[in-house]
Amino acid sequence: MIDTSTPPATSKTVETVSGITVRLCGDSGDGMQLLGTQLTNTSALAGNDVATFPDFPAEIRAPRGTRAGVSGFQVQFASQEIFTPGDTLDALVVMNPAAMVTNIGDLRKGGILIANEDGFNEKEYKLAKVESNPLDADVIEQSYRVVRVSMTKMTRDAVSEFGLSTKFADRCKNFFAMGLVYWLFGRSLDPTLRFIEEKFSKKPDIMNANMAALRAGWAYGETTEVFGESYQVEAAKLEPGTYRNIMGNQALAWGLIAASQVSGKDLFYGTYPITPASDILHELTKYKNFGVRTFQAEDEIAAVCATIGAAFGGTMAVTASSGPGIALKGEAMGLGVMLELPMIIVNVQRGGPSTGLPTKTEQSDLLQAMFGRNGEAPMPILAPRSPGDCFAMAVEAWRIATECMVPVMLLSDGYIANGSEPWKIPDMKDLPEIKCSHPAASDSDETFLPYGRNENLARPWAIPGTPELMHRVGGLEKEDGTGNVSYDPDNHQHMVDTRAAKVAKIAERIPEQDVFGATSGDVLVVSWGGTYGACLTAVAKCRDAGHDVSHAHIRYMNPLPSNIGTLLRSFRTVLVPELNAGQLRMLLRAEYLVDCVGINKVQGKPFAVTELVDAITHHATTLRQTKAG
Amino acid sequence: MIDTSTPPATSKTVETVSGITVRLCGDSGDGMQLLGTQLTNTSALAGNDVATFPDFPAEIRAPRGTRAGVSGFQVQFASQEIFTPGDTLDALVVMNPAAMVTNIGDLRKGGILIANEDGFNEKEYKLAKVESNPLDADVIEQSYRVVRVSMTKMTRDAVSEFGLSTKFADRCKNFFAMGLVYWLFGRSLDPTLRFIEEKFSKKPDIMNANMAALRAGWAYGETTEVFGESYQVEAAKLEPGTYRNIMGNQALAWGLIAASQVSGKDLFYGTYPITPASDILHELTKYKNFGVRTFQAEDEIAAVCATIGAAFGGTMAVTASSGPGIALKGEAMGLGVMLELPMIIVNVQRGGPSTGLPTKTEQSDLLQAMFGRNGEAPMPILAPRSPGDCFAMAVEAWRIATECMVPVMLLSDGYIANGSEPWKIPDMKDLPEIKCSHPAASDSDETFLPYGRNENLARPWAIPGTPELMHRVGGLEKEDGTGNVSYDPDNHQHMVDTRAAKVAKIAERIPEQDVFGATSGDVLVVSWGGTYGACLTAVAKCRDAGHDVSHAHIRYMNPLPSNIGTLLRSFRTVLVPELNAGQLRMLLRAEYLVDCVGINKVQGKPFAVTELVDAITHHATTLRQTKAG
Amino acid sequence: MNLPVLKAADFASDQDVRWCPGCGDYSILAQMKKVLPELGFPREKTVFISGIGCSSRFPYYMNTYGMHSIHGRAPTFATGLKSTRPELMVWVITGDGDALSIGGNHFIHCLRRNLDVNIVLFNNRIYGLTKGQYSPTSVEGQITKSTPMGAIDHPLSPLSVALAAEATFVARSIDAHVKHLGETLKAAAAHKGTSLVEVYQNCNVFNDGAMAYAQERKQRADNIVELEHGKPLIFGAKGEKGIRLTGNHLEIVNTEDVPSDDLLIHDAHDPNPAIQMMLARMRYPEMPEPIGVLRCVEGVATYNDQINEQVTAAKAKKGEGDLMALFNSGDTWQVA
Amino acid sequence: MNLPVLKAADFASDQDVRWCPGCGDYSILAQMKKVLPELGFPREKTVFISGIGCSSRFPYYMNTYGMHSIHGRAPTFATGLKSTRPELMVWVITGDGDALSIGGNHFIHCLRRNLDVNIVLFNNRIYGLTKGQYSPTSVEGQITKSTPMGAIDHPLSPLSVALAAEATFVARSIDAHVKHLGETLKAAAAHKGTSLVEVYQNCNVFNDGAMAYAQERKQRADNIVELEHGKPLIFGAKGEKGIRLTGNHLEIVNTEDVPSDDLLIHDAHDPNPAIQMMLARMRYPEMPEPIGVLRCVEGVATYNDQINEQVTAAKAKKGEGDLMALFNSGDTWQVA
Ligand SMILES: Cc1ncc(C[n+]2csc(CCOP(=O)(O)OP(=O)(O)O)c2C)c(N)n1
Ligand SMILES: Cc1ncc(C[n+]2csc(CCOP(=O)(O)OP(=O)(O)O)c2C)c(N)n1
Ligand code: SF4
Ligand code: SF4
Ligand SMILES: [Mg+2]
Ligand SMILES: [Mg+2]
Repeated sequence: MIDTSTPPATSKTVETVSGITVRLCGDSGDGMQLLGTQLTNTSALAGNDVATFPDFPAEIRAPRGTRAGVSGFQVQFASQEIFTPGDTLDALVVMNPAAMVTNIGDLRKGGILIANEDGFNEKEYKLAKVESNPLDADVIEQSYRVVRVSMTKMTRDAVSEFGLSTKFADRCKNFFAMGLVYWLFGRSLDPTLRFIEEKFSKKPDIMNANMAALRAGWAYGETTEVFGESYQVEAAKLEPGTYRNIMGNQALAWGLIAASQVSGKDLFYGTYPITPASDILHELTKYKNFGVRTFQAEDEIAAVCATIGAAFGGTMAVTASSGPGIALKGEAMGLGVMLELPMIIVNVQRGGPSTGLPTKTEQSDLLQAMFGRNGEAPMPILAPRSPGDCFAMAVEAWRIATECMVPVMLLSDGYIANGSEPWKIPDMKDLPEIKCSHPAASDSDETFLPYGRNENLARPWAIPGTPELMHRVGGLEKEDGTGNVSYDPDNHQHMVDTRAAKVAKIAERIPEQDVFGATSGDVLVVSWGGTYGACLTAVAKCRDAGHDVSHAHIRYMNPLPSNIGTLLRSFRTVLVPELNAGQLRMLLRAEYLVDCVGINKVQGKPFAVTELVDAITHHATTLRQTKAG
Repeated sequence: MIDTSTPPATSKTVETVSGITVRLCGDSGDGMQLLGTQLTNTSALAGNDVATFPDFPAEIRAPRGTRAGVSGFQVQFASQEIFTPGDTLDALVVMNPAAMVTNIGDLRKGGILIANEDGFNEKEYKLAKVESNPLDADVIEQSYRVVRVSMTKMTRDAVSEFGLSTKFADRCKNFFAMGLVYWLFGRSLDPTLRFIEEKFSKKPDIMNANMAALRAGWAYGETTEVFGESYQVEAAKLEPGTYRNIMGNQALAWGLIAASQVSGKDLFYGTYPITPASDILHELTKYKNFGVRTFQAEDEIAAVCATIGAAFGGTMAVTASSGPGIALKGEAMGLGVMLELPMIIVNVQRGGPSTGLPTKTEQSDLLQAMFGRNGEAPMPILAPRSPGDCFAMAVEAWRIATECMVPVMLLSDGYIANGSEPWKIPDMKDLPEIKCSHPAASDSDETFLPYGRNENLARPWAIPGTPELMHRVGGLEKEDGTGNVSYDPDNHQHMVDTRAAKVAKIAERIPEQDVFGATSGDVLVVSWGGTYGACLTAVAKCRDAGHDVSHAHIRYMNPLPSNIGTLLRSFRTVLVPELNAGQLRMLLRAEYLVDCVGINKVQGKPFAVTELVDAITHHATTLRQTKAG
Repeated sequence: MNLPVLKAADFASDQDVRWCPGCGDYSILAQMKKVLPELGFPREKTVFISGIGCSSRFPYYMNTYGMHSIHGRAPTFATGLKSTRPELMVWVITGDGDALSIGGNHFIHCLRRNLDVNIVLFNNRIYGLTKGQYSPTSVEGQITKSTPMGAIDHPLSPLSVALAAEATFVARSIDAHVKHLGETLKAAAAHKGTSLVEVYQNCNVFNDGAMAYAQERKQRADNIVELEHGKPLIFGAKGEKGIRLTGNHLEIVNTEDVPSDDLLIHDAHDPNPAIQMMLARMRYPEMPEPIGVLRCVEGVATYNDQINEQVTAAKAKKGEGDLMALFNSGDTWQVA
Repeated sequence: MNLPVLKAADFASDQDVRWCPGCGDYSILAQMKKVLPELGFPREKTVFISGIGCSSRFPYYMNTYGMHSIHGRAPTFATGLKSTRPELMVWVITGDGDALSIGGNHFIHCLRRNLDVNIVLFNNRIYGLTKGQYSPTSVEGQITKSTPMGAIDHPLSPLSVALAAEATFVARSIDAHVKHLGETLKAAAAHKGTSLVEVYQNCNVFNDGAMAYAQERKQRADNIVELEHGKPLIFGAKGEKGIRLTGNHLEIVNTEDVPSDDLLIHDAHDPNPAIQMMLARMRYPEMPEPIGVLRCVEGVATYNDQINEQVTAAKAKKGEGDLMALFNSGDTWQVA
């Protein structure tokens, strides 16, 4: 842990603002993701609340200089609690024309546009498919505070003493840009200097050059007359505790490890790489000393089946994928339901259908999670609402899986998986207790019933190696109690009912749905998954504007919390914003017969707060008019 | 075609009845399925309406003599139109104790129980897990007309002259039983004699023995004093035309061939064997001279992908499976949606989840058909309502697939797949016209747009081999018009909307929902798939009993016919009987916000008419009381 | 510790066996029940995992732990189980369709990983459970329900494919040769790494006699050659025929005509699979088909050992994982 | 008919090529565009089908018909297409993960069926598109994003697996050896039956130089041996080394020390794959790795020919199918 550092003193005026949204864009090779991550960490360390949105091309190295090759990273840091990376930008940094033309639309009127002037030349215009220098357009000068900086040249100068080739010298220019941004927003250089030191410790020339570039960028801000003032964002008043910045996939991985530790189980993670789930594998495989075994299978089917095999053996077993891979797991998930073994299936959703938009976010796999299996095969489904919440929901998934002996589906999405936020480090003793018990041979005198049930309708988790409890499981319908294969009609009905009841009963073991705002009134906004931040912020804004709007964000998708029906019926209008064509809406309508209205967007992008504010306001206003009229 | 034959004259009294339900049960090796099929055909040839329900063990040869090894075949034949194989039995033929104890429950009070006495001995009691001869129980004698026949012995006598070994002689006893049944119900021996002649033409001894056994059975009925009278069922008044008996899977296969012929296309059928879909493969592969190519793939994924490959090449392409195999096809079906190519995916549903009850029927894959893919991947879904209707719906599926350039799902089930009914042979010119056209290079001067659209929102089916129309398709989101890969947010929204609209628009190209009974009133029964017969019969009975009940049987599951909403809202109660936990009900509730009530049964068995009558009556009566009160 | 001495009957579960009378599966079941007690391994540490097919009902009949999984995937369940519970003895039971059609990929990957499990592949050259369609081992031209004009796929040899995947133990036996079968199963159990045993199994209902040449007492002497490590390849009722390696191929010779030194001496332990691959390709009627252990190479690392060794190594190097230390690693800050 | 003479540029589609600068895929694309015009086959009858991976973007860049399908399944789409449209020339483009990991089973089954398509397997021994996890061809111990302590799976050789599946055409080439690559692609196109061409392809981002021993001008003479049918196996910068078959294995000899007759003469047409299998198993650094055509056996029936011949035969025997006759076959009756 380090102290919240203070930036080097500036001699210019400092204006204090409550929050800043900035986007850094350049070519995929320009290191924008690194830059964004550093700015995020530094801001978090300064005590700001932060939220991020990385957005990069589908290609590994998309063609240089083209629009398709632009990589961007947006971060909002603020002195109050925030829940989204922001809609419109206060500042935009662009390294080349392609980055500028594809992003300028999001810069607010009067916002700061910082451009690497050296990246604007004929060759680049051609690559970006623009006729001439877009910076020169009158409308640009008139709408924004344009700052042209000769970054490449100044970086070369700054690093000349280290004798790097031009190619390597030019690679330092992202640190120059970073230094300038740091100056502008009063960020400390220390965390990034330390980062550079660690990362390049084996290449001292490059280390020194990057440090010099960073400092040069800062110095440029301090020196040049272009900037009259810099901005400062004070620390946010977050709940007391120790914080760190965390990404969604990382939090999910850590949550799994934490669950394995509190339940006294080793963790088996069987998976097949797929965007945007692969980083969970990359993260988990680092922690073999926690008893984590990762298995990169030959395909998704092998991955989920190995997971079932490990669960049969008594291990905490998890598999993960994204939409197309989850589709392949459907048959085996049905077996998991039949075997009544605990395990977790993670879906980090991406744009669909088919291969779709693999690097973009979407919430369109909820119905697949509910129904993507043959026969009546119900499964509990949880959905984290933010990067940090992935931790909590991973633990929760394992709690439910073991308490009820059932495979649990965890629905994350690309937006929260790759996004990050400050995360209050939990105390181990605050984590829920997860008791896993396995019957022993001597537990009872009676014949062992592998499909006997407890009050949760859970069967015993008897594992190979236990004398006398030998039994066989399988995908054919089984007789309740004995677990023998049974074609008996009444037993089948009973088992279908029991598997459904077991999942339905979970509603008793999860919290009631909480609401932001009043629990009855004009408008209820019901959301789930990664849209939490945007919906909450939008509802808050609408409430500030005097509308009677509340917000319920569901994290337990199946079964739904037991008070949802009452809640829905307590509002005159229920709005369901989703990044799909209306999947939760359909479930709510079917279950509660409430005429929920969808706000739907399927563009591979998260909601902008303003979009939601507009939609909610529209409905709230219409209602008020109806009431008045 | 043959004339409706008359049975050999009997000298006993003949009572005319309107219909008979009989079940033949014995050991799997006893040839009950053959016997049932013969009785069905003979009855159909006699002009009766017939409906059948074969029910056999999951094992290839289940252990002899055990309850699990019992194989049964139920047939109802009647002089009026019937839609189910009947609920309770008028007659039950049992070859051994296991068959008796597992089936006696369905015999109506006073019904005829014919038992092969020679199959009742100590060894068989043990195998059947009964203490003593179940025929001897008082309750049996009191409840039924028990006829004990020494079938094995009499068969041996009848065939002795042909010098068969005892083993082969005993195999003839099912024909003896058949002869007796034929006598009892006034059936002609001719069709079965002819069948024996053809089937055993190469083994004259066996042929003669079987014929002798059949005749001996008939003679026994005529001679023995046990039977005072025989029964006769007159020809039913069906629509005029030429009829044949047809099984569901056979009708489906023939429908596919017919569709391929009327659309001028060869048929490619890519599949992997699975119960109860395999018989479609077995049937189709016989018709290579119709240009049918069957491909038994290495798995279901290969099967559906080969189907997509064939569709890309311009062939009529079809794949089929049952639940677990359909689960495996989910990912590729999503690609099919993205490629917008015409093809048919058949699911012959069986008991689930997982391997479930592979030889039993169920309707539990409707939601899988709707949502078992990642992302927003809508697909039209059709469901035949009876064995013969499989023909019509197969043709219909291909019509919609080609008109709208979309993969179509056809949901059959084990009950109609293996069931049979008289089928009026259609005239080729009554089949819908299906025009498949492929653009040619010269069609237009403009650049070819592989994702350009017509009024159905269908794109052109340009096929490899066509000069100048070269284009690439794939699973990444594509730009409308050009079909190029596109990550553009607005285009993605547009394409998701377009794919949905294309399916929704199909509602314009399908008939409105028809109703049996009034189009508004107290109770509407809404059903789909193989429950048609039971639901229709039950509604008819309730109407006869004076209840205000109507019936709408849906064959177009997605999109639903455009008048469904109005219809649902025109009744005070909507009942949805399904062999699942309420899948159509959920779709209707979500779409129309009508509080549909489910009548659900998940027992691997079809509905009994009485069950439905009871449930409907209950609701109708409650309603009347409410109205009155 | 003195383990109780078990008998074959102790390995029988309480479930009725439901194969067709006369099916070759019975004999394999009987041998398994006979062999397991001889291994002296605790029943409760023994697990049978199968896919789907007639053969795959096997686990239900064994009084051990068992899983009747889904079609083609048995090796993958075994991978998860054995990787996390390496002390268990895991058997994979599969059929020719299960292992080579839908499950072909898992089969290869299990072998290349050298997961320490024993795969018993019941090869009846047909799909039994689904009532008689051809399988990847059906012969060309075979008439089945799905190939009324004859199968047109060239058949796969499970042994060849296994060897190409660098399998460390590859063997073949026959349902009817009960003694040989028992010995082969024992050898498979003794091997560390994936053991593949292909068993010719008669499906008397849908493919009766397809391998009669190898099963029937009268014919088999001429049509199969029994491999024994270190012994020359000799067959025929009176040992009158032998196999010789000539250049790049194997040929049948008359043992009277050639010196016994000239005969091919079977080397199951040779890490170079060249000859073993030639043996795997010997097919009736041109050549006798080999039974016995084609290849048994010890000392190759197993997947389960290695995955667990990495955990041990990581713990040794970094110490047991400490959650709070992990959470607090890197940059953190305090809010008061 | 006089076909217009096409040039490489005619085979370029209008899409921007989006591989990383320096990726080996560019060179394979260039060779394909160069070779296709030489085949003189109509563009519109040429189809490229790929799975998913960096390599699988290939079809977008060819101005022919194309399908970028789903991961691992390309051969199955090709099966449906080629079985129904045998007159098309179908190329399957795949990667090491696509073909051997998720797609391993389809790969084998395509080969065993001898479907007349050409499979080009871009082997960079890594998952490129998903950013650097190990693949089934990654070497043991390889450190990747998913194997920080080293890969523990034993790698698969696509050539061995193909030969075990009785492939009729098996070859290998290298992205950087443009001429050799072009020739090999041409040979593949000329073969009737499934042609497999493995191409060593450098992924300069995630596995740079993994096959430098075979790609780099300086090293390659010692590390690869170029196979030519009927020619002895000689390699080394000055042809100073050769390969000899001794008993059951191949060994490196000094060409000066042994008579050239003793060297192994490559026989790509030998239906017996024994030696070809030995060649496929030669691995760096112990042995030079073979490039060129390991096996090319003509005259084996193809799946597409046979499936279509059965249709022709059925029509010849039963006449063109008559629907009304079919409907009216068997027992029917009349209702008036
Ligand atoms: C996903 C899936 N596809 C298909 C089936 C149907 N099926 C069950 S077993 C089987 C093949 C059986 O053949 P084999 O593996 O040779 O076993 P055998 O019955 O001959 O012992 C098939 C196709 C299934 N159960 N699941
Ligand atoms: C069903 C499914 N699983 C996983 C993925 C993710 N994925 C795409 S390509 C790929 C592997 C690529 O490796 P390779 O085939 O070697 O191709 P390369 O990129 O190296 O050319 C994976 C795992 C996917 N698209 N679909
Ligand atoms: S069908 Fe064949 S393999 Fe299956 S149980 Fe019967 S005889 Fe055995
Ligand atoms: S990631 Fe590797 S294989 Fe993929 S395009 Fe880049 S260099 Fe080529
Ligand atoms: Mg088999
Ligand atoms: Mg690769």
